Amino acid sequence: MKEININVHHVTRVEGHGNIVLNAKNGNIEELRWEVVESPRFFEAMLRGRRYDDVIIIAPRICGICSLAHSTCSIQACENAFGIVPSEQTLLLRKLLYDAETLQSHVLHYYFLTAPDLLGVGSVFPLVETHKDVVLMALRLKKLANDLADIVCGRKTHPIQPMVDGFAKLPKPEELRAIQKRLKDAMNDHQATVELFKTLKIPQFERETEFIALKDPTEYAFISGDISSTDTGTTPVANYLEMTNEFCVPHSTAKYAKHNRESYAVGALARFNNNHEQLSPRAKEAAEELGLKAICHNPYMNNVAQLVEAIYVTEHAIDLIDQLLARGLKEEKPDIQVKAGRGIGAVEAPRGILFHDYTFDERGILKEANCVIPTNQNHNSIQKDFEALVPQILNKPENEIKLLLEMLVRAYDPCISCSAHMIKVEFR
Amino acid sequence: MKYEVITKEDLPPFVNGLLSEIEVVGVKRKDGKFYFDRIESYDELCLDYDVTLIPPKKYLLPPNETLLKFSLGEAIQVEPFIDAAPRIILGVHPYDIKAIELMDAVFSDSNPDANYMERRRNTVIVGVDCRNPSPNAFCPSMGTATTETGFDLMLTDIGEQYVVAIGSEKGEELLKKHARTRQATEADLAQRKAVREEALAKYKLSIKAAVEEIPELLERNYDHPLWEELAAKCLSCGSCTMVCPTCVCFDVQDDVELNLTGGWRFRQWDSCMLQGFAKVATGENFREDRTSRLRHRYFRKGNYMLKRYGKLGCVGCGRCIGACLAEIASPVEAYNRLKEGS
Amino acid sequence: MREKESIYLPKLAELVRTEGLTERERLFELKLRNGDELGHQPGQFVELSIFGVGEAPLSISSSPTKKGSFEVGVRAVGNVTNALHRLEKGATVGIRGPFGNGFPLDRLKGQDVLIVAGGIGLVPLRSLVNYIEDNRQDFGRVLLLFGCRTLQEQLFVGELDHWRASKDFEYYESVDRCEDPSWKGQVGVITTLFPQFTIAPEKTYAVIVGPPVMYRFVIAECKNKGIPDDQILLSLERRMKCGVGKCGHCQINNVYVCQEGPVFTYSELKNLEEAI
Amino acid sequence: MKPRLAFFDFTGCEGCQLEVLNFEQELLDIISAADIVNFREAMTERSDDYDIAFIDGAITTERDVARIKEIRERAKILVAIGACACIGGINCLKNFYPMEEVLRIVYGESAHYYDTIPARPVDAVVPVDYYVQGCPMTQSEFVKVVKALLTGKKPEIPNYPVCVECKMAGNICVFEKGETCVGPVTRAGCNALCVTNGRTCWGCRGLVDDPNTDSEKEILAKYNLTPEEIIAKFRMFLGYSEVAK
Ligand SMILES: Cc1cc2nc3c(=O)[nH]c(=O)nc-3n(C[C@H](O)[C@H](O)[C@H](O)COP(=O)(O)OP(=O)(O)OC[C@H]3O[C@@H](n4cnc5c(N)ncnc54)[C@H](O)[C@@H]3O)c2cc1C
Ligand code: SF4
Ligand code: SF4
Ligand code: SF4
Repeated sequence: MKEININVHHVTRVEGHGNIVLNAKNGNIEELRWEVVESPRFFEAMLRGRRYDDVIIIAPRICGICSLAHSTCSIQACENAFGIVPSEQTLLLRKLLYDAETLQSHVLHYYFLTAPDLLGVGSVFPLVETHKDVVLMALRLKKLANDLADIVCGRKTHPIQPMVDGFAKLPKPEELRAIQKRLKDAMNDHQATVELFKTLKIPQFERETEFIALKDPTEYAFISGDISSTDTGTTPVANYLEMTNEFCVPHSTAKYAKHNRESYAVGALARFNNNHEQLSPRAKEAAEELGLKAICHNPYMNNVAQLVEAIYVTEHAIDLIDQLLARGLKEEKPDIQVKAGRGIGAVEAPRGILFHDYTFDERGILKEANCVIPTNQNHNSIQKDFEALVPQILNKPENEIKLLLEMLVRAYDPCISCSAHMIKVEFR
Repeated sequence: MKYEVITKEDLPPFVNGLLSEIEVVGVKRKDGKFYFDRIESYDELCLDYDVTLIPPKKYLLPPNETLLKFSLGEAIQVEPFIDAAPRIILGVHPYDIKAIELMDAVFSDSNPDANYMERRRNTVIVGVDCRNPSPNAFCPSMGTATTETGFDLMLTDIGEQYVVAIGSEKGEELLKKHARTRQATEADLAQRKAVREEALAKYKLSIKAAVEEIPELLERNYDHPLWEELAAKCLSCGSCTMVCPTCVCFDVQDDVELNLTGGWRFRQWDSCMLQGFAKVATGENFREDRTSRLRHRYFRKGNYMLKRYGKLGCVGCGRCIGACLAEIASPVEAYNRLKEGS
Repeated sequence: MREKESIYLPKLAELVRTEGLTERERLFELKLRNGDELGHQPGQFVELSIFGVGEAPLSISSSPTKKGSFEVGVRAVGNVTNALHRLEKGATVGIRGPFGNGFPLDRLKGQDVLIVAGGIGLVPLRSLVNYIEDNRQDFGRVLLLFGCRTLQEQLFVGELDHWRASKDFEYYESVDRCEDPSWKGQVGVITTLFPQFTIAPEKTYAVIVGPPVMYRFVIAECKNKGIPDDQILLSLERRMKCGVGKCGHCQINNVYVCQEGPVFTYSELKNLEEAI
Repeated sequence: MKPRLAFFDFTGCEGCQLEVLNFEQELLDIISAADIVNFREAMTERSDDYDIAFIDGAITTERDVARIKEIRERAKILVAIGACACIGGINCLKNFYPMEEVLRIVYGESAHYYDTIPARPVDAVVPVDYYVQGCPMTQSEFVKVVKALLTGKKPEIPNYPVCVECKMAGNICVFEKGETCVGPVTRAGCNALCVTNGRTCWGCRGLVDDPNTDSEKEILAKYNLTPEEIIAKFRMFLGYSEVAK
């Protein structure tokens, strides 16, 4: 019988560095591992001793791809610690920037990182020749998301304008109006993407598991609500440690997590599985057209869930802009009374639920930080998926096995630099 | 000179009339500071201000301006590029008008600069006398608190109305076309004079030397230890020159389209305070140390410009004083130190 | 007054010939595409554009007596100069100018001329030497002094041979260092040539072009020989962007090198603190 | 022959590679003028045959040291992109904790497994030809460097402080609002983006050559920053430079 030796050193088209190791002999799996090998960065140590207003600038540098999520989460943790309730305008703007974040990340992920697999090429670059219109559409959608982020954040990566209790600069009404028009036009591109997805062959594989995401009774949750599990229902954010139960494994510089079962999953699919009823009609329609039904246990369908969410956030942003324009934008000075204490921020990063947990002293200097990263929570799930999937495909050619494993990793949209950055340093 | 009077009620229709015809730039307020920007209606306009962040020079010598466009490849083609859309600058203080006169001298001298000249010709300057000067200003010392030249129209707020001095035919035409005015009386003009004198009393800084003395005062003190003392703190940040209405030095560079089909040549503000200003390709830097750069700025303002263009290179707006974090850019302090020391 | 056209608009010129001079210097022969003569004086310079790269001031190295085209000799040191070195025959560049005052031919005529070139300073001076050669009867004695660091850095070797042999000139040369045993000439800095000749200082004009460090020493030698300050002429180099007295880069105190210079008398310069 | 470009990431947030993918028309122009042969964040193919290597991320492990040396050997031109690669950036914050102690506390017995050394910029290990500063890298400067590489020109990168562009942008200086800024010693090229967008300059583009940091420190002290706060300010991005020591 054949011998399989797969060693994918640094999986490509994912954020950060991870390896896949599979050794099988005569149908026996001898070694099967998902390894995270990112250089550790000691972020919790880096944040220590910094004032809160530096913390919110340093924290987004955990990850360039979800910097807006880290920024929002970090700001929320500070506000939570100081007992600040931001104004309605601030919340609306924050949701708007969050729509930009989700759209930007999802479009990048399914067009630039995943689509090449499904179209049988190694990257988006050759598609410029073969699928020019698709590439132009992807660039257009990405630019739209980036421009929206620019308007609200001052930059598309590592935001400038968002601050604790407010924004350093407000978008101009004419900018909002112009981008709203483009958001409306983008619905056509989304529809075209749906059509394209219908033609792609998404691998069929299921493993029953638990899905965890934020849940808010008022809307499809991204930056508010409680923690919700498809197994156990909701619990307040303050109890996040009970949900995440992080633990270390020797072959990884990142931490792993588990809750009710041996593993759980977070991300677009987890959000869809928990909150699908709150999607907009068009997003629901797209889900149906693409055969995505809750509760879906095929991890490869995460990309479809991302597309559904991209449609949702586009409509949501259009709606938010209407609200902002109707209220009129006013300069608001942040009102920050620093005090000692602990605060937790929780948001849905594009790739799943994210927590920042800070403790400050009375001068607003950070004493302690703990950040739980979505990808950390998914590592274990990836490993368990591997273990369930490999026996089913062991008879396939080695290339194909390798591709399926890589695609699985990519489907999770892992953000490995994020996860490795959070090695906790304890000081005596 | 002819003088008219316009009431404060009649001013908005005048400005809005101008707006219907041509782009108008005026002074706006931002966080307690003032800046020139395009206005869409009279309501945005602020006529009682102390000083703007950046002088109106940005409309005559833009911070970044394309000079040429060219195509690359087999047959190279070049053409000049001049953006000189007509515009009114409304609410320019006398010292800034004096500075524009100096810019006119620089850019019309021997090799007239078409980009500047074309724009200047298409710019109408409506001045306004400064009633509440900035705490850093020292215009009376420089003889620039008021001006009788350099504007098309000049407004002076005399209470319920403005006296309008008519400085050009173009100004007169615009006033006739868009404003309801009456001829100024002796009494109006007397009041104008009084208002101007009242403002003079509000300036806080003054140079202890007479204007005529400054060039020579500097010349005598080329090697004065003051320059080194100040330069030790200098950040070489260029702020003093960026905000100065009489600083007009620029750098020129080429840029190309990424697909290399063409490109453009542009100029942008440069500053003699910056480290590389006088550095040449072989590495030689003709003003390598901060002291020589700092001294050059002071001398250019207080001596060289006069020798070349017959006008001093400082109009006493005090912007540099406010802009310099190291607190070393003040012409008043420098001249006074030299004066005291000599 | 209405300007006829942008002072920043170059005329197009064709590169008709290039020739390597040394490892770092090349000669470029250029022709204006519209057929015009450049119409320059020795000692003037042009602003040469390579579109997309930039513009650089370069002395005109050929004499105005040479018609139809003109030459520049260029050391590759930065963006424009390196790009120029990469260009091939037939390429298009932009030319503005001639700019600057040039050597004061009116004052030189009828007088003795002492030409002192250090290294690449020969590039502009070649224009004067060639001019003098073509109008030899207009000038008195003409002494040529050339110095460079090594033999490999000698420019215009063919022309040097010609001048060395020519009766029109009194020729002196030196190299700072030399390991080549076949070199029979002077070894040492250029000032070591001065003891080798005598001059009539009151009717001699010294014309000096070289690197900044050279000036102080050569001026001292000229003064030593009794040449009056206003008969010592120097060409200065400064950073330049516009060449037309606007950009401010070439200022030496109150003087613009591109306008009042690049050629100055020593009497003009000695009171300019930043000049030498 | 089209130049062959390769992108390599070291320790960082990958925001700089993302900024490359965030180009729109420019990205199409770049791929028509050059061949991208290595870009892990975006492509599967890898090649060891390249002309120009773009490096993002700081050097923080012995493995990194070996790898960057190898890349330098192969590349004709090496460009550092982003604060981590150009100046060490945020990563250097960890340098102020004793490395061995940190490792021992965190990993105890298995400390030897984790390979970590004080963070440093690329040019602390191998020579760098060009820099694209910023956190994330300034996109316009990246384009400038690419154009320069395509035309054989040395990119004209500002060697003057952010204040120059800040004034050109017509901003009110943050010191006037009672806040503080390291713009006066930080290399311009970003159009004073952070100040223009309502914040302050944090120094992510590195120091200018010959910065007057003594004067800057005096100014910060004059605006009531304690010596610790001043150091903290410089450590944010400039942890690798003398001024933060
Ligand atoms: C009047 C005059 C005549 C000159 N004649 C010659 C000559 O005949 N042959 C020759 O090889 N060199 C000459 N030079 C020097 C030549 O101008 C510089 O070597 C050239 O500008 C370098 O440009 P670059 O783009 O290659 O270098 P970079 O370092 O890329 O310079 C960028 C820009 O800075 C300016 N600059 C840099 N160095 C100088 C400099 N030394 N002088 C003036 N501007 C500079 C130019 O605008 C240049 O384009 C002369 C300089 C002057 C002022
Ligand atoms: S030197 Fe200073 S005071 Fe004088 S004009 Fe310039 S900015 Fe104003
Ligand atoms: S004098 Fe002041 S404003 Fe001018 S460069 Fe020096 S520090 Fe900057
Ligand atoms: S805000 Fe910062 S960068 Fe801008 S002028 Fe002030 S000190 Fe300089």
